[in-house]
Amino acid sequence: MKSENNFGKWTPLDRGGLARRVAQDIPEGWYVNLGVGVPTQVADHVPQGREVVFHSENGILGLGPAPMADKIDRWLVNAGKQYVTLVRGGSFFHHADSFTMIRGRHLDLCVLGAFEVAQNGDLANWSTATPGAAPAVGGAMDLAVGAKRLWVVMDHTTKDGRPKLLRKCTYPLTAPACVSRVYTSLAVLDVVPEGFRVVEMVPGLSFNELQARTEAQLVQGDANGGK
Amino acid sequence: MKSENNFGKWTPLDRGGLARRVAQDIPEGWYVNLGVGVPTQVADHVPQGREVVFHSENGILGLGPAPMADKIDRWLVNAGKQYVTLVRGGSFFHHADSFTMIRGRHLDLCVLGAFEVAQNGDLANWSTATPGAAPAVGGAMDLAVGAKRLWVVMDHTTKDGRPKLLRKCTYPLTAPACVSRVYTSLAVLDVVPEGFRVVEMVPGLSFNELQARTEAQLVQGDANGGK
Amino acid sequence: MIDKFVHSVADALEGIKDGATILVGGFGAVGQANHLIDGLIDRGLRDLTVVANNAGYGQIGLARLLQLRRVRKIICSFPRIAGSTSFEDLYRAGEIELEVVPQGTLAERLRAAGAGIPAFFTATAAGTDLAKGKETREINGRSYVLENALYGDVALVEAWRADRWGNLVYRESGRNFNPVMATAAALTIVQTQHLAELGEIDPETIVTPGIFVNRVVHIPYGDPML
Amino acid sequence: MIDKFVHSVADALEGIKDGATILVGGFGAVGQANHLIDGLIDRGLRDLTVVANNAGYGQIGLARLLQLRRVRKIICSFPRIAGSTSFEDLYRAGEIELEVVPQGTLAERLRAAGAGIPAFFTATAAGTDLAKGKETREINGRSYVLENALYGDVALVEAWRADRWGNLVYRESGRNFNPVMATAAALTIVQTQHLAELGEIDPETIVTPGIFVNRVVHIPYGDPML
Repeated sequence: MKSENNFGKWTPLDRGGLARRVAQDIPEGWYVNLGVGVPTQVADHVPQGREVVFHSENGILGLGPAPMADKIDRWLVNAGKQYVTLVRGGSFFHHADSFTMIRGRHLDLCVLGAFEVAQNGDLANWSTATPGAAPAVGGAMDLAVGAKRLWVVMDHTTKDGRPKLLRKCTYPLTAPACVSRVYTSLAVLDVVPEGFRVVEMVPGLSFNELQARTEAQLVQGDANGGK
Repeated sequence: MKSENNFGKWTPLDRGGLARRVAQDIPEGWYVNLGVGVPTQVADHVPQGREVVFHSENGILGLGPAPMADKIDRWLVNAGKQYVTLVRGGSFFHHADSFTMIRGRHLDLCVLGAFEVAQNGDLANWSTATPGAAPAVGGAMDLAVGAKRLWVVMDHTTKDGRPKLLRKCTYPLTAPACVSRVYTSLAVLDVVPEGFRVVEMVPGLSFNELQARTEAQLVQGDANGGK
Repeated sequence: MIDKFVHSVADALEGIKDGATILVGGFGAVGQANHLIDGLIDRGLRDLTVVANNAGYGQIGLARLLQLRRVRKIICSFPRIAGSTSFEDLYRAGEIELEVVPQGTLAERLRAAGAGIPAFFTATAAGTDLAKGKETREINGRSYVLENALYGDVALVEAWRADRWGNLVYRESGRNFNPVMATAAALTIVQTQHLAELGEIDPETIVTPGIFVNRVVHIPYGDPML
Repeated sequence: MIDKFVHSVADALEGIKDGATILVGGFGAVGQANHLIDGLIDRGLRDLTVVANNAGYGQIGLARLLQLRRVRKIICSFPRIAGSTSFEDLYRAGEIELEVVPQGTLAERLRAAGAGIPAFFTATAAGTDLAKGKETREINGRSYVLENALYGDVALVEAWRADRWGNLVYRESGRNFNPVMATAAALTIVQTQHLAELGEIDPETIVTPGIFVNRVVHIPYGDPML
């Protein structure tokens, strides 16, 4: 989908494109936990032959792709309760051991979706604080504080155009100062002391256009025009 | 060995006799950890056909008797580093899981040796505070606080005749108020609020003779003459 | 002879009382002892506190227990119910109490109960709404929350195979909370798909040694259907 | 391709520095990675802090490392050495520092380090000399001691079988502290008796998943000889 604006034409990444972009940056040998939604799709885009080991909160290392419909194993689901497979070298363990891996900083990376990310790395992805709705946190808070690196994947703005990269989160926090990198439909940004450093933008998009869609302070990065 | 005294003749239990006496009181189905020395011998005296499951700190449930010399498995030692066997139904696990069983009150019984036991149940069995000697505690403190019941097996007095059942321990404590029952070479005694209640004495021994060899306060129990 | 097998779900649940705290294993629909949960319903138990990762699925097991208003309070990480509005309805009507606990903290609080650790510090939830009212402490420059052990009166566990000593193995992602909960309750009750002779399960591969298990009932129900 | 196998003990120990804290698995003579310990000696390392249940046996491995005065401090539950006076001699001469930790607290402090728990309460040692100087707290009427996580720079682990991802199984009582220490160090190094192809070890029976392992060296030495 092409988006128009006052300065030119550019194409935001769709969900598959976003997942593919993240997958590129995961090196061989990393142990990675993927949140539900777009993060889960990242596994499908790791280049063939690159060994990355995927972890699931419910006691699995070595998650493989979804099975064919006639090969479903009803005892094998991921944290999103979808049917999955186990790769050669995978293992099963119980929940306390699974969160030992998470909380004990053994995962190289966790990739999560988010409602909001603040420029100090604060993450809000578990509650919109809707009155009357039951809160539900799952493993998000453990993953946010536990993984060696936390990357967020999300649209750059909400569906109605409000920024999701903020000076300060408005929703309840999942964890303070935990995000190291954000992949949005428009850009790749690192959390640095000055704000979000722009590592990469979709072709045709300018720094100023990106800033216009971002409440947080952006700083220009080396990879995209230098400072 | 018969011991003489001013009132009559009686025979203290030897090590084997003590181990046999303790074994009688362990019901089927209990999970039991045995300390080094006489406690270890208790396992050999459980009546045939009575299933008692023995635990070892180094990650074993279902310890069996010592192997024949030509059947030794060098990978299978107990907490005293002696070669043992594993019974049908036994299992192996790591040290943190092993002490989950201990600390988490899953053992029905622990049987330990002791230097001293005080009448409030204080146990001293890990250190004689000898100047210059390196302290060594092993699993004693964990066992003392963790097992559902702690029984002590020991001679009634030291080799030079000093009492080991005291009003207050003189050696460093293993744990306060942890012992529930003591099996000595002369008697079986329960820890009760008033002192040690005498449950049983070796034949021919009188309550007064026992008290004469005991610093702690004894109280007569139902099983041996009543109050 | 030690024999922890009982002949029926009713025998397995003997002695459980109204008001009990029940730990229920399972993650999603996998590894949840639904027959034992149905047994709680048949036993007429009320006023229960349930500890589980989720608040049930569909119209069976835990979801049904909730619908029948047998649960006073649920402690879980993710209470949403797929294909059923029973939890949300009760919650909005103020008819059920909810304690939301991060999934890893839930697992660790249960593990702590089993391991004789009354309380521990964790970074999880520090600086968030879920730490409100809890003791916090800075350790080596990082903020931690003090969490308490979570004990059960009863644990309902689903195993793949069990022997008469209560030694258990699980199947794939059916393991999840089951071995942890087995350690954390005063009375641990197992429904197992398969039976094993004593000694048949390799001692190196036993996941839950029998010391943690009180009763086992054989329920060869097949695969989870949700 | 992930391949954690290295070709020699020297390669396995690459990068370890003087002053490091080394976690050494094993209980008695069983399950202790003696070839890796010998490698520490060959590497000339000094000023080490060693965490192990015992202070070594006979004249090999850990006992020899001590005799050669490479160890500044030992943290263990039971430092006595059978058939060797090296530890006692050093201790009496004030040439080694000793921290005695109850065996279960040692295991739990290591487990805490691996699990991201900086500190926990335990009843073990409460009211004894080993609690002196430590924070204590009454919880539900019982006295507890606050214990800190015990982290290693390096863990030396002995396994029975390993694959190229570092998935491990152990043999009988050789398991002991090894799986716990594997989780608690920044660099976990394994000596294994046997090799397995990836996928050859049943995923239900893996004790240490490869995530905890950095390097594996194949040392088919046979049975422990003490």
